[in-house]
Amino acid sequence: MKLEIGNIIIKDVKFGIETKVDNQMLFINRDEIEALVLKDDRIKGVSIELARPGDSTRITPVKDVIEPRVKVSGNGAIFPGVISKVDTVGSGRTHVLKGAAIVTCGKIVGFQEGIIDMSGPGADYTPFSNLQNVCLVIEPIEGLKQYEYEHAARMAGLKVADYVGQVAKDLEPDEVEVFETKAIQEQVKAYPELPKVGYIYMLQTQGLLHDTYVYGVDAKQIIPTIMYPTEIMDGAIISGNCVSACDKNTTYHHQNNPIIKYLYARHGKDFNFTGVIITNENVYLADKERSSNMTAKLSEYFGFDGVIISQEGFGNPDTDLIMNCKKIEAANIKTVIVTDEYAGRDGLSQSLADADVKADAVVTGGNANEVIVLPPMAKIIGTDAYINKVAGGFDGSLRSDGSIEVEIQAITGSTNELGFNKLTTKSI
Amino acid sequence: MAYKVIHYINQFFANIGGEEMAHVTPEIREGAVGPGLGINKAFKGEAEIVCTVICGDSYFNENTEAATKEILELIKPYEADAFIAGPAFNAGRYGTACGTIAKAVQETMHIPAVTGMYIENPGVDMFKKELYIVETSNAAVGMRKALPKMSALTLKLMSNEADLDPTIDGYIPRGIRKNYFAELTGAERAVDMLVKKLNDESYTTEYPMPVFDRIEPGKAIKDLSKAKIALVTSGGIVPKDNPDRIESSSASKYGTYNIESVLNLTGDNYETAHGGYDPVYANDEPDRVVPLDVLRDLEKEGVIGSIHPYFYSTVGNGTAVKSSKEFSLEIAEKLRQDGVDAVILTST
Amino acid sequence: MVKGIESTGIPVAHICTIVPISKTVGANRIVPAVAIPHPLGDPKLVEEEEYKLRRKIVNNALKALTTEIDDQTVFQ
Amino acid sequence: MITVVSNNPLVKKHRSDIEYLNNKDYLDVLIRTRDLIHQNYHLVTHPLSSNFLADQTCYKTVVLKQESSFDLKSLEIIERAIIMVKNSLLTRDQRIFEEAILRDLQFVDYEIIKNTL
Repeated sequence: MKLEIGNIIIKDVKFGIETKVDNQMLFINRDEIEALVLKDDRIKGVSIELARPGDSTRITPVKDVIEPRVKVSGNGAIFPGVISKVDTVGSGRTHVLKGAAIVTCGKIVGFQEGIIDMSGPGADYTPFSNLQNVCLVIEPIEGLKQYEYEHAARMAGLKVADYVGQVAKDLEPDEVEVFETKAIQEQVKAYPELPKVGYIYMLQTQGLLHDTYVYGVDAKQIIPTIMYPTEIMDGAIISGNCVSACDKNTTYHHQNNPIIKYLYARHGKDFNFTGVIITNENVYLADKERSSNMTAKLSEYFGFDGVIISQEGFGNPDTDLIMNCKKIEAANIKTVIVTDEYAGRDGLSQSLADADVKADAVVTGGNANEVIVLPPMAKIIGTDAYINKVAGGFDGSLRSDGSIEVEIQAITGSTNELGFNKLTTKSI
Repeated sequence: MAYKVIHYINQFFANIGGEEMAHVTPEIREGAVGPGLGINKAFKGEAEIVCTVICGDSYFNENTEAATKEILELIKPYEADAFIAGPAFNAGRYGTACGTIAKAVQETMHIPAVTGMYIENPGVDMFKKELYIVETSNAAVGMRKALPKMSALTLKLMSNEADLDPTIDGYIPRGIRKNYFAELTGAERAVDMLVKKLNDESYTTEYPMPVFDRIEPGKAIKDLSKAKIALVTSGGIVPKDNPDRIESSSASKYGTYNIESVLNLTGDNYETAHGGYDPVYANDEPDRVVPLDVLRDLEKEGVIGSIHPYFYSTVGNGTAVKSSKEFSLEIAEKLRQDGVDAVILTST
Repeated sequence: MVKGIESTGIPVAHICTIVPISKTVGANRIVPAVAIPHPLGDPKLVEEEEYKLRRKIVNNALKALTTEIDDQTVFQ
Repeated sequence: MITVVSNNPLVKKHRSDIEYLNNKDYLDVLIRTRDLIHQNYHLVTHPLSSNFLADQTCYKTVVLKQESSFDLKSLEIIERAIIMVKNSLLTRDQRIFEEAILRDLQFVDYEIIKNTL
C-alpha cells in the first residue's frame, strides 16, 4: 500500500463568506458549519469559535481534536465506516490542511474533558496550541443521554473536519510525503538484511466514553489484527474517548501517529518496518489475556525482531501494556514500550499499576500528576465552570482571578503515550 | 562573603581512635578536621568549614535521639549555610549516623545537607529520599574522588541552583520523578531506543522498573543447639485487643512483644490484626501463625539454644513490600544488637 | 521484611503460603506453609496431628537455617 | 459463581444480589476485593477499570469469581491497585462531588461493568 500525503500549510484562520484556503489562510463560513452541525436533531445549539496560537484563549472542556483532510485519489473516503462507506483506506492520495484542526467541546459528563491553552505556560504542554483551531462548542437538547451526546459530538467533529477538508481537494500541496508498505512477503524481501520491526498499537476500549473505533467498529470487540501503517495515517482509527485528557489519543493523534512517522523515517535504513498490530484495552482480565496472547502470536507469526508498544490511558491499561511486553519478549522479540506516569504530585509514588523486569526499555511521556498554574485568559471557549471536575483538577482549582491550579493531566495531550511530545520524566 | 559550612565526622576520621573509641560523646572543634581539609580545598574559597562536630559511632547509634539533640545544640551558634556529613563509605553505623544527623539538620535548621556513602551502605536506603547522598567507593581510598563531588553539590545547593541531576551531580537518585522537556519527541526516542536494543547497543530506559534486588543469603547457623532464634511475623499476631493498634492492612508500624514467660500463644491472650484473611483460625490458635509452642518444646529439648525474648509483629501483604522496608531495618538492627543468630519469619 | 533483616547478615527462614510472593520479596530460605488463614496449622486436624504438622514445618525452617545456600531455595 | 463487590447504588439498583458496601469508599471496595482474593476468588474485571483513581471518583465495582484455588495474579493486581489508589488519596485533598457529578460517576462505573452483571 502506498499513500501520498499532500500537506497544504495553514498559517492562519478567519471567518469568511466562503470556506476556502487562500494564501495559507483558512477561511471558515460560520453559517454553513453551524447548519451542518445542527442537522443532527440531538444538538440544540453550536457556537463556532476560532483559536490561534498565541491568543489569550482557553478552550475547555475539549473532547476531540481532528485534522481536516480529503481523499483525492485511491480507495475510500475520510473516516471510513463512520461517516463514509467502509472501504479500505491507506492508498492513493490524501490532502491535509496542515496546521489546522477542528476541536469539539462540550460537557459530556461532568468531568474528564481537557484544557487547551493557546498561550502561556499551559501551551507548552499541548501540541494543539500550535494549531489554527476551529472550535465547536456543542450544546445538546434537554435530557439527552450521555452516550447519545458523546455520539452526536463525535459525529459533529468528524463531519466538520470532512467538510472543511474538502476545500483542499483541488489545491496544490506545499509538500508531498510518500509512505509505502508492501504485502508482507514482498516487504520482507525488500530489505532481507535488516531486522523486521512492528508496532503494537494499543487502543483505549474500556467502555462508554472510553472507546476507539476502527473502520467504525468499537475496538472493544476486535481481536488484535494487523494493519498497514498507511491505513491508520488515512483515518481508519478515530477516537470516541473522553477520558484522561493528558493521555488519551485524539483523532488527530491517530491521524498523525508519531511512532508510525518515525518508524517510516528510519525504515529501510535501520530496520524494515513491516506492519502494525492494533489491540485493545478491555476491563476483563480474560480479554487482556486473550488480546496479549494474540499480539505476541501475531508478532511471532510476522517474524518481527523488534516492536514498539504504545499505551493509551493508565491504570488497568498498565496491565495490558505489561502483558503485551512480557509475552512478546518471551517470544524473543525485543520491545520498547511507551507510557506515562502517575507518580503523585511529589513524584514519589509508584508510577505504573503494573511492572515487570522484562520491560527494560521504557519511554515515558511525563508524570501526569505534576501541578501547574494556568494564568487567567482573556477568552474562554466553552466553559470553565467545570474545571474542578476535569480529571486532574481538584476542589478550588479554579481561582477567583480565573487562574487554574491543576495537574497536567487536565491538559489535552500533555503526557501522550504515542510520544507526540518532548515532555518526559527523570529520577532526581 | 564565603558560605559557612559545618562538617560532621566520626571518631575514626577525627583521629581519636577506632572501634575502641566509638563511645565518645559529641564534641565540637573550630575549623576543618581530617576530610574537612579536603572539602575546604575543593570549596576554593567560595565556602569554608567553620566547625567540625565529632561523635563516636556507637554513641550516636545507641543514643540516637540524645546525640542528635546534643549535636544540634552544639552547632546552632555557628549559623551555617550548609551541613556536610561524612563521607561514610561502606561503614554502616557511620552511614546511619551521617544520614540521621544530616536529616535532622535539614529539618530543624532549614539548610541544605549533603552526605556521601557507598551504594550498599544501609544508610542509603534509609535516607536517599530525603537527602542528597553522593555516591562514593566502598572504602576511604575513594576519599580524594568523593570530597570534590560533595563540595560541588553543597555549593550548588547553597546557591539555590535548582536543576540538580543525579547523573551530573553525582548523588544517588532520590527516586523523585520530575518532568522536563527532552530534546526529541517520545516517538523519536522510542525508535532510537529500539534501534539500539536491536543492535545490542546500550540504551537507558526512562523508567527503570521497580525491581526487587537480591540480598545475599545470611550464613547458615553452625550449631543450632547454641543458636538464639527470633520469631517475626507479618501475619499480625498481637496481644488481645491490639494494644499498638497495628493496622489491618499494609501496616505502617510494628509491635514488639515480650514472650519470655509465654509457653504458647493462645486465643485467650493473642489475636490477629490482619484484615486480609478469615481471622477465625488465627484467633482460635495464634500458634498457627507464630509457632511458639513448637519452638518452646525445641528449646526445652535442646534442639535450639534459646528463643529471643521478644517477637515482632506487623501486617504485611505480599507485594506491598515498600511500606515495610523502613521498619524492617529497625527490627533488623534490634535483632542484630541483641545477638540474635537466626530468624523465623512467618507470613500468611 | 525478609530483605531488611537479612541485610544485617542474620539468616532468615521465611515460612509463607505463597512461594512466588516470597521469591519476589527476595527471601532466600523459603519454607512453604499450609494455607493463608493458618500457615502453620490445619483446623481440620485433631490437636495432636496439627501440632505434628506445625513441628514439621518449623523443623523444615531450622533445616533451612542450617543449610548453606547461594541462591533462593525452597525447602519442601 | 460471580460475585460483585460495589459501593455504587446504580449497580445495586440493577442487580440486587451483590455485595453492596453502602456508604463505603473506593478503597474499601478494593480491600474487600483483596480479602475475597485471599479466599480463592479470582478477578474477572480489573480493579482500576475506568481511568479514575480515588481522587476522581468515589464509585468502584469489581467483579470476581469463586474458584477452588488461589490466584496469585489477582492478588498482585489488587495489591498494586491498592497502592495506587492509596497514593492517589495521599497527595490530594478530599474531593466533594456535586450531586450531578455523582450521578455521572455512578453511570460510568455501571456502564463499564454492566455486561458482566
